[in-house]
Amino acid sequence: MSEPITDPVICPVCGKKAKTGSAIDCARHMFGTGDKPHREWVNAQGLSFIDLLIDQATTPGNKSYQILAEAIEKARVK
Amino acid sequence: MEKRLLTLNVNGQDYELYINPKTLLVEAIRDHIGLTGTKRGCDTVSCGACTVMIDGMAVKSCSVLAMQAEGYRITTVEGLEVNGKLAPIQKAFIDNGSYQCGFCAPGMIMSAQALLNENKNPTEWEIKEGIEGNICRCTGYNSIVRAIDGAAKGKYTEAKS
Amino acid sequence: MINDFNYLKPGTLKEALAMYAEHEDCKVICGGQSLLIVMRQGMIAPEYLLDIKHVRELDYIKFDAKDGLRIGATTTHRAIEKSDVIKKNYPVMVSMENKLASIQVRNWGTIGGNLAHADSAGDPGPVLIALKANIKIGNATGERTVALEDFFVNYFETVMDHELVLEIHVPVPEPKSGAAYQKFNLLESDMGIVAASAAVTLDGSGKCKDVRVVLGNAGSTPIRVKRIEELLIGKAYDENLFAEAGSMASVDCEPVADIHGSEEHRRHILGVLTKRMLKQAWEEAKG
Amino acid sequence: MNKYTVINPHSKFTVLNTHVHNIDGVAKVTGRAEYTFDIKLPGMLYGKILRSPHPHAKILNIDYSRAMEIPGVYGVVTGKDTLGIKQGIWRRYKDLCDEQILPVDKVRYIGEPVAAVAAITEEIAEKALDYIDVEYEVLQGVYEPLDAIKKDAPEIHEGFERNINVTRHIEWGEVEEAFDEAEYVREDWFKCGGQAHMCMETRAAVSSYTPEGKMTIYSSNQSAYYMQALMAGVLGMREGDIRILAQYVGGGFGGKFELDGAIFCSAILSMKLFRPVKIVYTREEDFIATKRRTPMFYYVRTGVKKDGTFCAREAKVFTNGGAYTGMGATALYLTGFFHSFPYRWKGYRYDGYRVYTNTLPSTSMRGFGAPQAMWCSEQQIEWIAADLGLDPIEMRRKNSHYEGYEVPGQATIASCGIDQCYDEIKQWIASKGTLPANRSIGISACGFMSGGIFNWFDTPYSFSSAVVTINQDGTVELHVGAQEIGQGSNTTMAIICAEALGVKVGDIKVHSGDTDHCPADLGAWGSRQTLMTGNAVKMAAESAKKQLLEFAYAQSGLNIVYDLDIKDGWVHAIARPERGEDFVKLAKKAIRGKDGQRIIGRGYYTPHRKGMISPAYSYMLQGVEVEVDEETGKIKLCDSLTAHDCGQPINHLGLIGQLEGAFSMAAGYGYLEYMPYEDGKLMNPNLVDYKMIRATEMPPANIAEIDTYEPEGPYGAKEAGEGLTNPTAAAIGNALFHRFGIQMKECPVRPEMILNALKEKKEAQGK
Repeated sequence: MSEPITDPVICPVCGKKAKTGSAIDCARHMFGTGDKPHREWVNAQGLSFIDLLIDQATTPGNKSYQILAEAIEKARVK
Repeated sequence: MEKRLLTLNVNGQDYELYINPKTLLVEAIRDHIGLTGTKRGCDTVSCGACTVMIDGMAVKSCSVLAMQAEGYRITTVEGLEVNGKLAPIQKAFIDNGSYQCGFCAPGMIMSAQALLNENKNPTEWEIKEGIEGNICRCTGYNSIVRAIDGAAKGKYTEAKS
Repeated sequence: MINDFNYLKPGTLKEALAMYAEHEDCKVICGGQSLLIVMRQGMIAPEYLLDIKHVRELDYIKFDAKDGLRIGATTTHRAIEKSDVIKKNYPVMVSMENKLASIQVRNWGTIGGNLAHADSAGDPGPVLIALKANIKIGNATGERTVALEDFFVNYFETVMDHELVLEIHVPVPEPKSGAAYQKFNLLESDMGIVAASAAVTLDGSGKCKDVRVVLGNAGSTPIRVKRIEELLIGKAYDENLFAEAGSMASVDCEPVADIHGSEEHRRHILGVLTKRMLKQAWEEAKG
Repeated sequence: MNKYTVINPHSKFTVLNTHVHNIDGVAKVTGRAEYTFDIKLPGMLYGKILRSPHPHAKILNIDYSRAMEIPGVYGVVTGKDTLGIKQGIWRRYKDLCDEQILPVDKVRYIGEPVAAVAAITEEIAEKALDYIDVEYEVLQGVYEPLDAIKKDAPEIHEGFERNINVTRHIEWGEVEEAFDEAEYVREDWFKCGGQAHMCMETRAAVSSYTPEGKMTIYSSNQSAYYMQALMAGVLGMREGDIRILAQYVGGGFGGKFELDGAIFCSAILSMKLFRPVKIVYTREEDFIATKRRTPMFYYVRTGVKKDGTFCAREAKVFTNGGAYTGMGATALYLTGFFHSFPYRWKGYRYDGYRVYTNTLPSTSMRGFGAPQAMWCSEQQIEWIAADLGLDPIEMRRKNSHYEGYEVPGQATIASCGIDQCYDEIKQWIASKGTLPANRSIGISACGFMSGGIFNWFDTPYSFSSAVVTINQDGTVELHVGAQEIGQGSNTTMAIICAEALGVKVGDIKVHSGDTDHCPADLGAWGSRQTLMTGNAVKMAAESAKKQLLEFAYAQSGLNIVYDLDIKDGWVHAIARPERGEDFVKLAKKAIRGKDGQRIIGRGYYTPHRKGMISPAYSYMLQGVEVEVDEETGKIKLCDSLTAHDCGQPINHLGLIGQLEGAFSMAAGYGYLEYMPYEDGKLMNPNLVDYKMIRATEMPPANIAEIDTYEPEGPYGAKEAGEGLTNPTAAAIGNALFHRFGIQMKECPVRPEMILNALKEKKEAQGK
């Protein structure tokens, strides 16, 4: 199991706290919401929201969520 | 096109109608005579919701011109009940839960009654064949088969005192 | 919606023929079980509709041990199915009729109407052709009899030239004859996706004296597979031969693909049915 | 014929838990029941709808002047006569409200309404359609989700990139870690077909708008309140000014609780013409223009240990959403959740994508995404058991839910009878002995919800409400918003009310299907009414009963330690049942004591703190015996047994009917009901080419009912009747695998597919 999170990640777009507070949960939230502001934020990180989404759906595993989670972490550090 | 006068005998009553000859029997029964118990569920003689009895035989009333039914005895679901007393097949349907939404029930009951008219002791398979022309989307048919079987065995016939 | 038409209701055959002669754009209705559907779809919109359902002269089933079976055109499917004389002499017709459609349709629909409609998926065609039936047709100027095999011309088209179906004649089966029919469908009394009928007559030694295989919904008309006749006549019971006959049937047909099966699938099933029906008819012929 | 057994039956009830005839029986078997289809109002006009022949096109112009010249034509409406509001049932999410029933500028599927005519006869209205000239600019269409997500695919709705309509993600546990623990991983792709609801009564409505600004609508629907609220939205009216009536409804099955062309167009016509307007769909219209079960593509990866312990599962799903959202968004969620059922997964991940295409919109249908989920899940589990050489029943059993299990973050299972289901099915299979060579048995497990707890409809009302009124003669009026659609809702509610009040079913008159007189209720979908409305009815009846008992106490002079109760119309002290009073006499006195006011009890129910999905879950395991003709590929169903846990059965007669009926629809989905499309056009929109189970195809549907007690349900009851649509297709698939060794990836399974699979198997063996 993952470590307990002391500094929960909040969504950089809408400020929603992810369920467990992890960046990957935040990424799930962003994909799940998928509205214009969230999509635009992802695209602004140099990623393609829609390509990540389609990759997530057409390849086994969880790669797209991980990529987005990394981007969220990176944006937090900034 | 020339409108035609015809007399239809429905449930023992003569009705005089003045109609376009293309009028289907089901339209005459529902729209002209006003007996709306008989339903319609398709346009391809597939579903059996419009089944009535013509001289005791099950026929789909959407597949017959009203003009063609002149001179026959037509029975609809409304004609089974006598003075508020339900026919055994109707009681059987209630007792076995053989309808749900009820939309197919009038046609189904007419098929069932017609089967019992000509076959007093139908086998399970004969019952199924007898109602094969009627679609029921709700019940899965087995409760209908049980009802017809029960009615055939006299379970719903009142003893004469 | 059905287009408007003028309705003609003759009381006798003579009247019917006269009325039919009088009106060119006239369609004949009997049971109407198929006709009213296509009229509702607007595919047929005649100016006159001639209703012969009540022409009682054409409602009969007669059997004579020499002449065979004669069925009037307005005889219902249900009457054929319930006829003792047909059950006894032509059992395949009863089993075919029994699965022709729902009981309601069989109660009102007629044999003449069915054949005149000339639906390639119709059940009586293949069976009656296998039984070497003839059909009597006619109009006010005269009557003629044609072999049912030659009656169907194309999808929904027959040799009739403004004529009515009057009678179906089925010869008396020779001794040691058997016939079988089966359609492939998904529901018990549904139309056939494809169908096959076989009639077999054996000689004294149990060899095939005569055989006919007729396929249903395998092309624009019922298809008689003559190669099978050449293959089997003179031969003894042999299931390998039936299989070979099945292969011939799958080749000698022209089925059309639709959502219920590809052409290849239909050919395959026709082969299987042919094989099975030959076996069944042969066994019946053995008695 | 059929065997019905109850395992662990309870006996403490008077009315409940017996065989009760449906209270609408006489009306339905005598032809008295009046459906929307039968309604005729004075001055009524008949409406017909002109539909798009194109799967994707811009509407440039509609000219109906020629139609107006036809004698008998009263009026025509187009999108321009509407407020142009994009509506949808997911009202909380504006993006998903994407459907104008009469579109203003663009059509997105063949059959979409474009204009509607009202005339003095149906025939004239139909003829007039030919005289409406519509100018289209035809656009490129796209029909399959995997094509629609491609970069160069045409855009169906503005702003929905790659045509992705909704996405859904469900996940619990550490999925990758759980896969790492697995010793065997299997991946499969599946395809699940659509299915038509095929209600015997097609969509129908009669709308009547009057000059004082009030609208009355008779409509064949599953939720009068939804219709009222949705119509208020699109017409710009207040809900209270719209009355929806639906006393008898000819079937629903998940297809009749969104707005359809019949209700919308009749209302718009009526508002324009101030005359009642009736629209009844033909069977063909019902097929091409009323939504359908959602077709799905499933990718499933499952990891297990060699001993059969389930570790992890991942599913990626694309659904063919068709042109609009409808209830499809919910189906997308539920398929993902029920794909995990009824098993425990350490790690579970689901990604669902609903994709717009230029086909008939897809939506909820009985089973609500779960039949598709089980088609994939239960077959793959069967194959895994075979791959590992394990007993498929025992493997399922050891991984199944149990009472008290928590689906991580999703649900807590308060009642679960699945373990006994395995015993029943095992026994049944054993009792069959050796089957003939052409027969095989397949099994499939599943679970289902008892109503959804989600509120995307955004209603401020309780999910269910009920009012019980006791009259001075002891008769009882029960008002519910629950919708009777044939499932027996009114009877179920009458039974619960009678049980709670201590009277007979015959004493109760049920009022439903009328928004003017019945309380709001979300209606008949998602298997919610028995539990939710049932709880509201029980609460209302208990409240009324309490008022009566208070009065009885006051006049009895009994020591307050005594408890009073009512059974069979006899109000009495429980400890001394002979001391009591007749219910009718008491009611009369109590009403006098209330200054003449009738006794009224109110009840309501909204689920709280019940997880993400549903307050309770039913469980079942089904075995189906299938005969296969290996030369033709034709299959026949020979026998079946369903072992089923719906908590406490309310009415056995109703339960049997629900389970048998669900079986027939589910079996149809497995091998008959096929909806092929070509360039966006449904190829079999009629009952000749769309095949359904008929009496001759229906096998015995035996039932072993496992009684459990669901604490959240009224008297311990939970879902029955919808869940059983889920297992059958997979059970048929498993039968084909079990004996014939073929793995069917696509449903419905048609003979040609079976033959091809048998051929492939033979070829593979030959190598």
